[in-house]
Amino acid sequence: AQDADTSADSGGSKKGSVSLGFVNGANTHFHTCLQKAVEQTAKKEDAKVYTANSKQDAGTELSNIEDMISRNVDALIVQTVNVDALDGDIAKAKAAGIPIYLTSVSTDKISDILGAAVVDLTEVGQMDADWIAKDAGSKSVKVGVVAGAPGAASDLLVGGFTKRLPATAKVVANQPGMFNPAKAQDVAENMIQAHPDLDYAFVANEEMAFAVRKAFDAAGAKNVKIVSVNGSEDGIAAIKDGRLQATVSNSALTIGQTAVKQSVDLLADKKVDKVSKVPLTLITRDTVDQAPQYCPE
Amino acid sequence: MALRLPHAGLIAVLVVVIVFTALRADSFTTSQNLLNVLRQISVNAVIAGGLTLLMTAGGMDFSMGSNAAVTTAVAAQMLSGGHSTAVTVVVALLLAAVVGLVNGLVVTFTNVAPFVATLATAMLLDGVALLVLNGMSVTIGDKMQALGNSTVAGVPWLLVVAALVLVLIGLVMRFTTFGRDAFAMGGNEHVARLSGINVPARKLALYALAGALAGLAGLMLLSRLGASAPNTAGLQTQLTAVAAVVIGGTSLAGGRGTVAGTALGVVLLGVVANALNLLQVNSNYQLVVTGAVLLVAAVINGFQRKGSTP
Amino acid sequence: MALRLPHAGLIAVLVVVIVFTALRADSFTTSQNLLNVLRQISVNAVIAGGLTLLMTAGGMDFSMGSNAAVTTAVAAQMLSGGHSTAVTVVVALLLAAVVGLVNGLVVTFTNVAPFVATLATAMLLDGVALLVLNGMSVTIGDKMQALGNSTVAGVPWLLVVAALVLVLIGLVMRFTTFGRDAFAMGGNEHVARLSGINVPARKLALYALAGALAGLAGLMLLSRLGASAPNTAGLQTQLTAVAAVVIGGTSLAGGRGTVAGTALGVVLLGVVANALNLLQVNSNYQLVVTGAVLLVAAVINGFQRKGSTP
Amino acid sequence: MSGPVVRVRGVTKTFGGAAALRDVDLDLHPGEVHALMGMNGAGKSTLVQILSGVHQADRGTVEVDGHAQPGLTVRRARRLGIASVPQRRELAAGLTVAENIMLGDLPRRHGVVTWSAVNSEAEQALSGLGIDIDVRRAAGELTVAEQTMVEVAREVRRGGRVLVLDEPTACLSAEAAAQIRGLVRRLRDDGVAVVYISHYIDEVMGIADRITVLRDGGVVRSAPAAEFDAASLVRGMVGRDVVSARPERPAPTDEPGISVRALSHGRAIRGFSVDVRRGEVVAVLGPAGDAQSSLFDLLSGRVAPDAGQLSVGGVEVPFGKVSASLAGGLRCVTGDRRTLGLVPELSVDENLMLAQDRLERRSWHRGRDLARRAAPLRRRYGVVALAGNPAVGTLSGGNQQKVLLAKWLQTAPVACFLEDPTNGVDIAAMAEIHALVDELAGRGVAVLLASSSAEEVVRLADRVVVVSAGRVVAQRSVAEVSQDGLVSLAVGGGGS
Ligand SMILES: Nc1ncnc2c1ncn2[C@@H]1O[C@H](COP(=O)(O)OP(=O)(O)OP(=O)(O)O)[C@@H](O)[C@H]1O
Ligand SMILES: Nc1ncnc2c1ncn2[C@@H]1O[C@H](COP(=O)(O)OP(=O)(O)OP(=O)(O)O)[C@@H](O)[C@H]1O
Ligand SMILES: [Mg+2]
Ligand SMILES: [Mg+2]
Repeated sequence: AQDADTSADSGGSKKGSVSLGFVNGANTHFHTCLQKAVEQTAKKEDAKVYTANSKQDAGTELSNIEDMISRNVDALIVQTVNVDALDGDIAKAKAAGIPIYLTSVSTDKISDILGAAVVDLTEVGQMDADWIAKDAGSKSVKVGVVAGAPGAASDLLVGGFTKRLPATAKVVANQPGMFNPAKAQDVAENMIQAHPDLDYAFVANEEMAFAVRKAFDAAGAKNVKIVSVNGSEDGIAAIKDGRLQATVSNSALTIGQTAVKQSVDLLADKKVDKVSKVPLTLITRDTVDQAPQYCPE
Repeated sequence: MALRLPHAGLIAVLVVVIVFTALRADSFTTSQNLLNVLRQISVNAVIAGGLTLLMTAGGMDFSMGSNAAVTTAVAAQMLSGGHSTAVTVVVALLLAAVVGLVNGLVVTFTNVAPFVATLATAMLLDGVALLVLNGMSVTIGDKMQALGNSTVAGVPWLLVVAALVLVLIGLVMRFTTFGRDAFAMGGNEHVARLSGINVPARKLALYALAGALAGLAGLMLLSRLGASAPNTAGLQTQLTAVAAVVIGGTSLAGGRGTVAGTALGVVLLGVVANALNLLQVNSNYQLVVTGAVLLVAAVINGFQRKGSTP
Repeated sequence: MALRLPHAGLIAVLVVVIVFTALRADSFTTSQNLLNVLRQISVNAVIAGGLTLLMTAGGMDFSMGSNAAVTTAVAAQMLSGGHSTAVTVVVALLLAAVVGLVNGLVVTFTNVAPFVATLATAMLLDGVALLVLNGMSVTIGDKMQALGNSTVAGVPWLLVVAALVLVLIGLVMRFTTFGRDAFAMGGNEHVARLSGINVPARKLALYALAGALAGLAGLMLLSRLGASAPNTAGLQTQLTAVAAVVIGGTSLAGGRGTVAGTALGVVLLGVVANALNLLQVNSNYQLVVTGAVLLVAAVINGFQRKGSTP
Repeated sequence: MSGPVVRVRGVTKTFGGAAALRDVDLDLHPGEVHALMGMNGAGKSTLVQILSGVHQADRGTVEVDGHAQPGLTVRRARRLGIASVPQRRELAAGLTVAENIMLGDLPRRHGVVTWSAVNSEAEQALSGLGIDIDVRRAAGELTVAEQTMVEVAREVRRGGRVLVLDEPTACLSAEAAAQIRGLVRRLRDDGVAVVYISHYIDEVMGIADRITVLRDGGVVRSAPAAEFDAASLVRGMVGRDVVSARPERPAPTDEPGISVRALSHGRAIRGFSVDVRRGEVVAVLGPAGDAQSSLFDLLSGRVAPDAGQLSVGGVEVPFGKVSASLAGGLRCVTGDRRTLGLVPELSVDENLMLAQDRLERRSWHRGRDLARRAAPLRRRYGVVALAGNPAVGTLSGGNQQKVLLAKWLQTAPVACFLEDPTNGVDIAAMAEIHALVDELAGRGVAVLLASSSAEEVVRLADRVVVVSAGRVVAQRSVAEVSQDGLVSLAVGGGGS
């Protein structure tokens, strides 16, 4: 096992326990839930956890990692701001002899990292597309997309979704909502205006999806079906009362739990897989009871 | 000078954008779409309106967007915690006014430039908003639904509120001593003081008013979204409002400003965003186009001004 | 005035933060951590340094962060496209200087306030950065690795570059006519012109220099991150730099500014961010604390200044 | 005498359609002081601004050494040896006096500014003119008089064959003004062509070799100074005779007006006391500048003094509060109208009514109503604008001064403090303002006057208090002293 005594200045950590650094990417609902999950699971696993937040800035992320290195944690869990900026992070940590565990995404060079809990964003998009394909049957339908902010996460999601749609479903509008509900609402209002005959809308997260629903309802387009991503408590409630029709659950709780447990196990040289795929569940009205818990209490 | 059409640059750019979009996108000129645009800009209009008055008086509040974020968060927590809408609205507006007042106290009784002080409070308030929400989103269900989504005689309530605020501010600036004092203070604070204007009191009132209007904007935003999420409003919102105000011809140094210009600035930004959506412009180009339009409008305005005052 | 320690407020706040953190977190005072802090602030220091000179001359460039974003994007594309590092660096710096020059042209030859013009170009450039990257991230592999991560005699290269830039700007401001002209222009542009200073040429040079320094900052950032992704740098970076500069005592109205103050401002912001991490302050509180520290430093600075000039 | 250095022919300049200069000719000869005279707004400043490249003429030519200079710019004019001290005092506020003097020409070695040389050369420039100002002081702290000195020193140091001085002696003390005139004579004897603008007839008659009189933008007459006498000069400028003689005023009452006791503030004012009865005009005489503007700051309530008491109309008025000073019926008119007097962006009418409306606690503001109330003031104080109700900043300096006086003196004061009330106004307006002060005293207002012009003091004051080193050293009834006596009293007071 890794020698825990090297973490000399991890004040408060019990002798023999593991210290983890968690570098979170932003302050959204998802990130908050993820952090809670990491903290709670670490407590259960008897690991000490330090946290930092990069506030959506790649430079801050690197700084946070440097700060974690200088406090000499045993391993780092990183919810990255940006997949491609990771290389620098990983190289840094590697040079300092501190392994990195990634959440949500992975990297090509698996050997450089401790492990990863991966959400396959392409597949998330595909699952939503599949639901539309099934729901629409052979009808030709019009679909609108409210994407996130420019960047890999949104591109993968939207790419997976649009490429998987059947030929009978046509994407008539695709605009960025910047992961910002207010912006998404404006976009949705304009979209329903330009395409009053819209049948479906794909929205890159649930916070935006609620705002989009409001915009559609206000424009009298109550029967546009909205599919989204997250599976948060509010999202499940919205599925129940019919505001959203489908969502793909990528539970922040599951990701956080997996990340901590696996990190601890891997540090202890237990024989576990380095990369674990976070289970994805399509939630519709019929399957709401199968929805995994999204956020820790 | 009297013959010159004020804000000609802005109006010219606005007309070009409107004509171009109307020709390319049929849906642009539908009354529904125009109402959409107007509803979308309502929140920004209220913030920009308050800022116009404050900046005319030589002040600056860079924290209005963040103040709105705090208000949104607090109101959402109160509503979801079961408080009545009336109580929530009153508490939220009071809180926002107090935040503004604190800004005013700092600016008036210390020697800190308003921009600096309120940039610091903007950061601080962004953090407070996160704390209030505890990093999560909070939904308010059907509450305040009417304000955010209903119409009166076909006009969205939000628009009615925003228009009322702008008209009131315009009247205050034109026809009241309070408004004229703002011009005098912005033009030359020493002279204002020597002329018997109670400058500190006026400043506090102006900052508190800006705060209250930021709070109102926050409530309007909340009623539209039906939820408060982390990073709603904040500095980004503020920058849009500042852009609208300065494009509208209000001086950063104070002493000059009109609500009409601000309204035009707000409308221009709203119309451009709407046009970019309707024209299906690639999202990567949207920022470029918005920036370019702002720049062109500013330059035309600038050339026009060059003629009159050196 | 001569006896008064300049920047006493800033230094006091800085000392308090340092002592407090050192007592509470052992790792703070390790040389590794201190070097980390200094490396982290290097990029910001270069932008803030350029801005100090420009603002002293009465200018403002709100687009430096966005200019850095464009530079980062262009350099990343060039490097990943197989161009040599030398060519890339030259092209990137030239491009950034040209962008700055364009800002300068707008500000000098139209009547647009610098803040307004460069706020618009900031948006525009943020969009351009997205276009250059085509919305994706671009990695540069091992290139420029040395600048971003290596050290010389134990000191990170980034820090060396930043320190050099700041010292040079400080010397220029104190000991060259170029620097003194900046003070004169900021103090009273009319007088500067009457004194035979070629004000337009000076302005263009200053804006181009600010642009080039933004470009340098962009390259430094790229070398640290090893990749350029959408939303790297941009307005957020700019706001941090502006905060550092104004906290350091440079006047928004021009005519007053010191590089030493700016350096202190940059260090304060860096130390506070580092301290908050090491002290394990909840991330929601971090913004609150940062804002509060800025505000306190500004207020203390302000009171101090109140004594000297009314 | 050789040919002219500068030859102006047929210059016309309009601003927004209104002509500020029409078809003006002007010749400047080396070794000659050429005075420009005219009423406020006659076009003097505009003419010299065309010479120094600030404005470009719409029509006409400017020749230097026989070469036409179309599109003359400031930099070009400077290179041609045309130096200019503009009417509006402007220094770069953040810089030191030394740097302001050396600006644009900082001594360097290997491209590095040598600070010791900057200071010593600036010191030389000042001491060469007999000016005693610490060159390390920040320019922002200087009084208007000191600023003028620094600007003159700067231009003189730069040298040049043409030196333009636009109202250099406005609001300078008699001593300082004499210094400036001495300097002008020296430069003239060195062969410099000096353009000298002033509203003081005696001063111009004493110094000018040639006088050009402007009226409404056109040249009325240009001739050697010897061919003018004071009366014809005034007639040329104004178009009629102007008499400003001391009228019979009712004797001052015994009621107390202003009473200042043991006022101390910094170095400028130390244990200063004065009593002015209602209906009396008392002039404070002494080194202008510091003490004078300090008095304004203290009496207006802008700044709290270190010590002292003030009562107005027998009622104690606390220091340090503008509202208290106003409520006590004290009205203070600044000598620095640009920074402390007017809001340049606001209209003439609004500036006129700015204080009055606040005193009356009006809450509503209507343009038409404002114009109706302002109209009689404009008429009474002779405020002339090119058109309508423009921003006050666009008026000529003299007209701005009238707006400033009207703003304060209409508000039925118990007592007032006037700092250089005729600063920069023309001879006709000066007479009008003097008449207004007479009337003010006649109405029983106590007037404390701080003027740098001895002529004005003799014309207006009943009593003179001479201040030196911040305290009162002598008191005289005006009847006892002549104008020259007054000057020597002021200067001599400084020595005792
Ligand atoms: N830039 C300008 N724009 C518009 N009008 C101007 C401008 N400069 C001068 N004027 C007008 O031209 C006229 C002449 O002004 P000028 O300053 O030359 O007068 P002056 O003789 O110097 O007066 P004073 O004795 O008050 O200094 C005035 O009516 C003034 O208002
Ligand atoms: N925008 C403007 N419109 C009309 N007149 C103007 C304008 N700007 C300046 N002027 C006039 O230009 C002339 C020259 O200005 P300058 O600053 O030299 O003198 P001034 O206003 O008399 O200065 P001061 O008030 O300090 O004595 C003045 O008559 C001034 O009123
Ligand atoms: Mg003049
Ligand atoms: Mg004048």
